[in-house]
Amino acid sequence: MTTLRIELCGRLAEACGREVELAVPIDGLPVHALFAALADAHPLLGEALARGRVRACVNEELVSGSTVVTAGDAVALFPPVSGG
Amino acid sequence: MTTLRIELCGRLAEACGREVELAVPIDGLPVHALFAALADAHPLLGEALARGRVRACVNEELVSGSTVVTAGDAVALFPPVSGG
Amino acid sequence: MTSAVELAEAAFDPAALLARFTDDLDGEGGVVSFTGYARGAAKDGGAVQALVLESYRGVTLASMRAIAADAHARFAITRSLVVHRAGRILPGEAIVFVATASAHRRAAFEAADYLMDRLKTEAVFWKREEGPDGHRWIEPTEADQADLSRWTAKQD
Amino acid sequence: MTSAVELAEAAFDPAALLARFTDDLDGEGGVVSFTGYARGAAKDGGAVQALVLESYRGVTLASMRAIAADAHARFAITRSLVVHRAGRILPGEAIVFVATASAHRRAAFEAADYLMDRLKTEAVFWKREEGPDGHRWIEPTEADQADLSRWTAKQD
Repeated sequence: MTTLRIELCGRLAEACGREVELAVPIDGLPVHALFAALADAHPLLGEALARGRVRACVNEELVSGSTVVTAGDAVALFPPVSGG
Repeated sequence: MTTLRIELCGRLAEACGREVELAVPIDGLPVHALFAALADAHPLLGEALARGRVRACVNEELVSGSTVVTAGDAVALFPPVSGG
Repeated sequence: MTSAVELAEAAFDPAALLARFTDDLDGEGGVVSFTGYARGAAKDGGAVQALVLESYRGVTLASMRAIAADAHARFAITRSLVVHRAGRILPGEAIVFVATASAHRRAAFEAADYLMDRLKTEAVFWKREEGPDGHRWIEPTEADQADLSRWTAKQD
Repeated sequence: MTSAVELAEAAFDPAALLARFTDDLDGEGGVVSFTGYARGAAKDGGAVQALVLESYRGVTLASMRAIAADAHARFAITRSLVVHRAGRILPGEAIVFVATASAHRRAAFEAADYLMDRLKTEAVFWKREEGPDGHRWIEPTEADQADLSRWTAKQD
């Protein structure tokens, strides 16, 4: 296992702060599994994730649930944007 | 009779210059008669008036053909406006 | 409402007008500006050395004021500024500046758009393009008339 | 086409941006600008001490660039400028400035309007109003969504 740091944007930072760490397999894991693991580790964040509409951003690209993230990736979770 | 000075706006000034003078009765005359008298006195201007859409402006108000103008009035003829 | 309408006999600076307009804001959320510029070519491609806008005393200003008043009656704008050049205008110089302010942006956009459509067709100016081969009188284009008719259709 | 998109971390002067934009003109006939300002009251009337716009690295700028590119693809504009504040914005300060230039005014009006509708709903920001009783997260309003849907309907 290794440690992945995940930035939490917008209102997602309300529950657990701007960043959380998560233990992940060396080979990484897909985004949908990342969401599940985060919900287990941080129940308050899990509530926000369960409401849906949260997107994962990996290395400055929005990705789908099947995209695999590993420890070297810059991972952020985006709640729905507010717009400008 | 007295003399009325009439300003010619826009392209109406092409034929006879920016201003023409016209002999009018002391009691004045209605705008439609003014147009007819101008056409008699200045045939080139008459052609422009015959094309229609020329409005009379008396003392900074657009007026109808029946309005009577007298020598003291500031009379101008407006071709269709260009807009800004 | 605050509505200012001005005729400018000399070149003006649109950015300075926007600064003046926004200095007076009172909590409005949106400001729209439009600036129209004199172009160096006529519609047929011929060179234009100057655009000359002839106005007539108080009537020109009154026509602009009436258009501004209609815009305030029709849209939820709180203030507007209309500045229009008259006289001889060189290519690249501003002909007209319009600014509108409103609580929400849609009213400011629509009012500025409406002001321009009305000004382009109904403001009391006679306009000619001066080129190397003489001058040519300009009237509102079909596109101008079509733009104007959008508002009539909406009003009913 | 020339399209510039910028994030501003400090207060900016919309009039100075308009001056910069128009200095670069190349014979365009019309320039439209929009400036959106932070307001001192929330929709429910409560006081707002600051509006905080959180952005995310290059993704926010990329979202703005994509919107500007769509505006250029869709409207006959020759240039555009979009400047958006990020961070903590006080009431009365500008949040966003958009300018568009085109040969004919309709394209400039429509493109500025379109840019704002897209920016207000799709630009990657998370926005909160800070007041005396804490903060509140803001999402696009139904009016914002309705404004945006006008363009989708027109596209078909």
